[in-house]
Amino acid sequence: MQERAEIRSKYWLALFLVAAYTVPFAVGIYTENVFFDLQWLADLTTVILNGIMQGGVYAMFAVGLTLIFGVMRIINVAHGELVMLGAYLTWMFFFYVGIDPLLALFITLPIAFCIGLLIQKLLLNAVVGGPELTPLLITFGLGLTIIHIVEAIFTTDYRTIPYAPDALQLTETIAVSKSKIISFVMAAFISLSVFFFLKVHRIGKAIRATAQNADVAMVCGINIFHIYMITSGLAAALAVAGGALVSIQFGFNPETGVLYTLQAFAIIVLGGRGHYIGALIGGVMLAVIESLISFMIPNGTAMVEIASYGMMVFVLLIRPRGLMGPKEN
Amino acid sequence: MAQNEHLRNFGMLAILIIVLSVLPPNLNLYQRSVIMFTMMYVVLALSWNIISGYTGYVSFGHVMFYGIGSYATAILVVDYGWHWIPTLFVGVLVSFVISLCIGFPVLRLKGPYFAIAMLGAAEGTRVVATVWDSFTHGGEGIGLPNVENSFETYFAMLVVMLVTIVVSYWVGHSRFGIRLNAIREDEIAAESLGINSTFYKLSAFALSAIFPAAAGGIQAYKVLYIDPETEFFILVTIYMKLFAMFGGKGTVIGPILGTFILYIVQEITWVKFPTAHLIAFGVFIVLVARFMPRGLMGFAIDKGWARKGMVH
Amino acid sequence: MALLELKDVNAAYGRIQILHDVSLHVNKDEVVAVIGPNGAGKSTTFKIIMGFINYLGGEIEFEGQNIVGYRPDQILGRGLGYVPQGRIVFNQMTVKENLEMGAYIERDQKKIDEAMDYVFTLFPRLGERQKQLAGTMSGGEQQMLAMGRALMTRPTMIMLDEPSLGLSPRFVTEVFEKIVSLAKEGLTIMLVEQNAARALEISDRGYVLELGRNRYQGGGHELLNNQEVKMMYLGGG
Amino acid sequence: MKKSLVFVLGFALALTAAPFVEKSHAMDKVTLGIAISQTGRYAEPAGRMVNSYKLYVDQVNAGKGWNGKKIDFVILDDKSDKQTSLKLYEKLITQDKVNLTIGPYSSGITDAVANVFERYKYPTMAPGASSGIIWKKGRKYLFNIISVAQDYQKGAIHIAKDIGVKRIAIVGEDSLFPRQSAEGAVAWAKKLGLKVVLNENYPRKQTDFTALLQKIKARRAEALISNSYFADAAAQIRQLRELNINLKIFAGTVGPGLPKFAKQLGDTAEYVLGFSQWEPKPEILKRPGMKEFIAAYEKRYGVKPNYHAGQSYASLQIFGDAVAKAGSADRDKVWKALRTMKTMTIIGPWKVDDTNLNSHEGLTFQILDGQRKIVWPKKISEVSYKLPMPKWKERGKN
Repeated sequence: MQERAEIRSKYWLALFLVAAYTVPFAVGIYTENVFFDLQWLADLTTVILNGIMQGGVYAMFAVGLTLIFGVMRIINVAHGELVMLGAYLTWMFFFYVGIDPLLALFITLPIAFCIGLLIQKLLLNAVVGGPELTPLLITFGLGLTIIHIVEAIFTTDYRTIPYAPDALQLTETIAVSKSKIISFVMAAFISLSVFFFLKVHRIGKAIRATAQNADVAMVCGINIFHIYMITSGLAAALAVAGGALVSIQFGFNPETGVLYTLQAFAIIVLGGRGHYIGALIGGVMLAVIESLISFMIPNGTAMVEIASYGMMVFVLLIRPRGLMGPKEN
Repeated sequence: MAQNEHLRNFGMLAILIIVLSVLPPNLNLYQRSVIMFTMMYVVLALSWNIISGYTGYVSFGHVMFYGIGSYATAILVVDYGWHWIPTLFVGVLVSFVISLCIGFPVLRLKGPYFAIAMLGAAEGTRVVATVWDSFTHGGEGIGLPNVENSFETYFAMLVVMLVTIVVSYWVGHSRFGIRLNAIREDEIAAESLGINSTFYKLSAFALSAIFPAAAGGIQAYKVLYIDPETEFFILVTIYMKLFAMFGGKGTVIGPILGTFILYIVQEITWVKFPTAHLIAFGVFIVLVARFMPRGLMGFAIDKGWARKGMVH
Repeated sequence: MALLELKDVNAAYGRIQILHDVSLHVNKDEVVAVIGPNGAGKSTTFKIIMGFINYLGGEIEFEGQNIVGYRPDQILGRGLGYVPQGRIVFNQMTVKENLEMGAYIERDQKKIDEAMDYVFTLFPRLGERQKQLAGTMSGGEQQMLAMGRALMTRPTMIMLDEPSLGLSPRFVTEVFEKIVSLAKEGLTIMLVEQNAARALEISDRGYVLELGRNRYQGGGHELLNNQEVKMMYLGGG
Repeated sequence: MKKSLVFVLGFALALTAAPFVEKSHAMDKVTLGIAISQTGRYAEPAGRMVNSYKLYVDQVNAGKGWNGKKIDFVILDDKSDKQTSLKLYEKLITQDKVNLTIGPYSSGITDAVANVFERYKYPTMAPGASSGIIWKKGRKYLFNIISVAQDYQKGAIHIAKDIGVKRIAIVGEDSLFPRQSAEGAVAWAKKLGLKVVLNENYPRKQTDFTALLQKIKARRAEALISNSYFADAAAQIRQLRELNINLKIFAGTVGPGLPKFAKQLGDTAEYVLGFSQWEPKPEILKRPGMKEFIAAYEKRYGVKPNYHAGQSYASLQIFGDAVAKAGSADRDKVWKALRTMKTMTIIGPWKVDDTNLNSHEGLTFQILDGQRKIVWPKKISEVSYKLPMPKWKERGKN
């Protein structure tokens, strides 16, 4: 019985996703936004390619959120604020010290790791396993504090980092932005490094073990509070790395973090909460569908957010486990 | 609970009504506005409390119903020429129906998933309000005809607040409330005792959705200009939560007290310290959540200042 | 001197007190069984030793030193291993990774390898399935894995919580055989069992708990032959 | 127990009382009240306006004052939020009892609070609002200063027509001002016979325009009319480059006018058209008092004033003249003076029509060599525009 419901929900999810990806095309054809010529196909390819690369970056910071969730069952609402903080750190090193945004990662990531560690130690360690409202509120308050401190220092001005602004012409008609390619490669590299760390390293394995069963991890001699702190540190580092990669592509101001939090939510729900690879796939899928909607539906850019929220709510309803998440008991 | 205790509580309520009713003519416009908005947040905090305080289903998207209410009022007044009072009932009705439609699937989700789903639903509604140009005027917003309305809105909000308080009190003291509490403590156990948890959750959810709609409608008529960004502002949900939590969730007095204190502290501080106030606000949320999760009333009960029965 | 000693221990889940003045001790090289009906506080006794639940009072000493307030990893570091009830393994990890986790506090790779070899000789089936995901193994194999995992640090004493619960008869026999052979190697063992008769048979001494209080204690066979114990806990005369 | 409860309630009551202490102002001063965004999304442009206000008030107070009375300037922060702004103006008017008020920043907030000015008959200058719709609601007390949003793209579309562009795409943020600007752009395009191949809005936090720009390319648009603020305009021009999409014209509204636009984008910002109400170029615009204002502003704040600074300074100049003409700061007299008078400010002449609209004409500039050069209207142009924009590949690498 359980098994069959399980399989059925999988089919429903597949059906939902297929429908979600077909809708933009259908609406596009209906509203004459789809042209059947080579030029248009090239444009479509460009949009999808850009979407995939965008998704890589989204996925990277979503992975941080999914790690925290997996290990502690906490939803860190301040995750996006850490992304924003990462963008500002990168910007500071770029403008005041003159360090290349990518090289700056060597400095910003350790800083981020320590920030994550401290947040966990001072605020969250005591509330893991308690009522879920408490960490939600704590991280929310933390996010608000970060936003307004950054605002007090940097004002609400939008900032950008001019970095590799040119296009890479793949074919006659398909062009991809260089900064996106660099970001995507970096994001893939960082995500995969963390993935291998989790797979191979002793502490990485302990993180996975704690995620599966914290009590048993404890009797194995794992100090789960250390693990919590390391996880938070890693998640913060991923968020800040995400921020760095976002900062070389887009403008940012203290309020942009909220958007990334919501995006990361949608991604981890789609991919399956607590599932690492799921988050990576979810990130790319979400970014691609956003691009398709924006490209083919009239006034589509305004509806992009519906895609994220709609997908999030529907996936939660159809199959709370998402694409690859573990079964809930 | 003892009969005289009910009497005493209603006595306190009566005093509140009298004080709030005789005040307005002696106040200037700004003062009336401050009290009106305070009452509005009392309504919001108490409504949030009905679903999240009693059943433990923490909603991160209650601003949705507030926004629906304000849009109902604005659209009906501007595009259909209605008088503003009947529009409140339409807003309430729409909110009620939507809360049932959304609540039925979403309330199956547990804990943080419910919270996220509600957040998504609220943000989704905001986008719909932005995109559905022909009906909601999109991001341009809706301006209502200009009239002096501070007395009307004040008393309308007072009435809504009283209804909310009475309903909350009833929820807190009835079998209905006891069953909601049972669901909060252990839903599976509650079901095994024969409590139809879906029915109770859904009822609580719908109850908690209608008052914000009325409050939103009055607010729209008071502000006379609405747009999706402000009507579906996520911070409104956060205020609801914070005020209720600060006072003590799962109680009736708690959210009222929490709102009165916090809202007015905020009113004083932001004028003087615009940025510092917002930082302090964030820190304050963290501290309340971390060290005072049961709020002022919980604290008072622990200290023996207030009896448990009084607040439940 | 007793290796592990509990004196008048009181403990609670949240606000509900479960243990009332429980006292027991385990000497070195002994096998001690704790039996009793459901809700007697058997597993709770283990959990309070490992520091999982609220401590209200009493003394808990291991090797003559107080271990109250220590974290599980610190207690394990002192040489007290614990196999929780319900053969919980890390489902998404391989057999080998599970064992590696068992040796988490051991930093010396050589010692880990040795311990791994030791576990594989003890449980050859685990050796054959090193790469298999633990979640895909049978219940008995998972119990072996859980025990093997607890042995990875080569503790001086091990606590087994319901090792035979829910296993097929073949595996129940195997588990008890392993316990006996471990005891022979000089490992001190304390176990909680539903299958009280079987547990007492292999034990040097036993304790009977009821409603969170000490009820009887004595040698394994002594309890086995005690009429009252037989009546109440061993399924009739 | 009772004592403590009484204490808590007393404390709450004391707090409640705090906002209800009314202020009274000295009669020998004119109090000028404003609630404007010092925090939140509008903090940046609003901050420049605040700079100008402070400069003006200090200058007047150092001199003769308004009719010999010093100005008492009350400034509050609306957090870029409508509800807050509304409450704060109510506070300024009914609690602080200021003599005159100045409007907030942004069309949206102004539209919301204008009702209060009407109700209390407070003549109010609105240098922070440009959407014409605000004045189409029969308001009598809110005074427009600057050119309305519908005319922001007028120059750009005329230029497009001049260089032979036929297909234009119009995009903009989904809020009051950009939509008004888009409405104007559509109307001008229709008038001049250009085909609008795309007219879309995007949400205000949008940062990724890749798909939208690709869509514009797919529609074969030759010019992009972007009704945008800073962040979106910067992102769009940058992403056009990143996608190697070559258009003949890119015209922004508010964004390119900010000094940081050219500074942050470098050569990507070249050839972009933008709209400005005013530029700090006294030798071309030749408005009286301009030079002195620019010098004083630059001395005090270290940067040249932009048009936000200019128009807000002008708004106080108008108020000053009105008070002088009325002979006192009496609101009714000031209002009558404002309705009928004609005056000159640093941004140009000011006189309102029946609907309180001033017919200020803005200007269109182009960023050339990192500088904003006025290119339209012709009669005040500094240089002639360099369009169509060269292809990205052909631009000199520096």
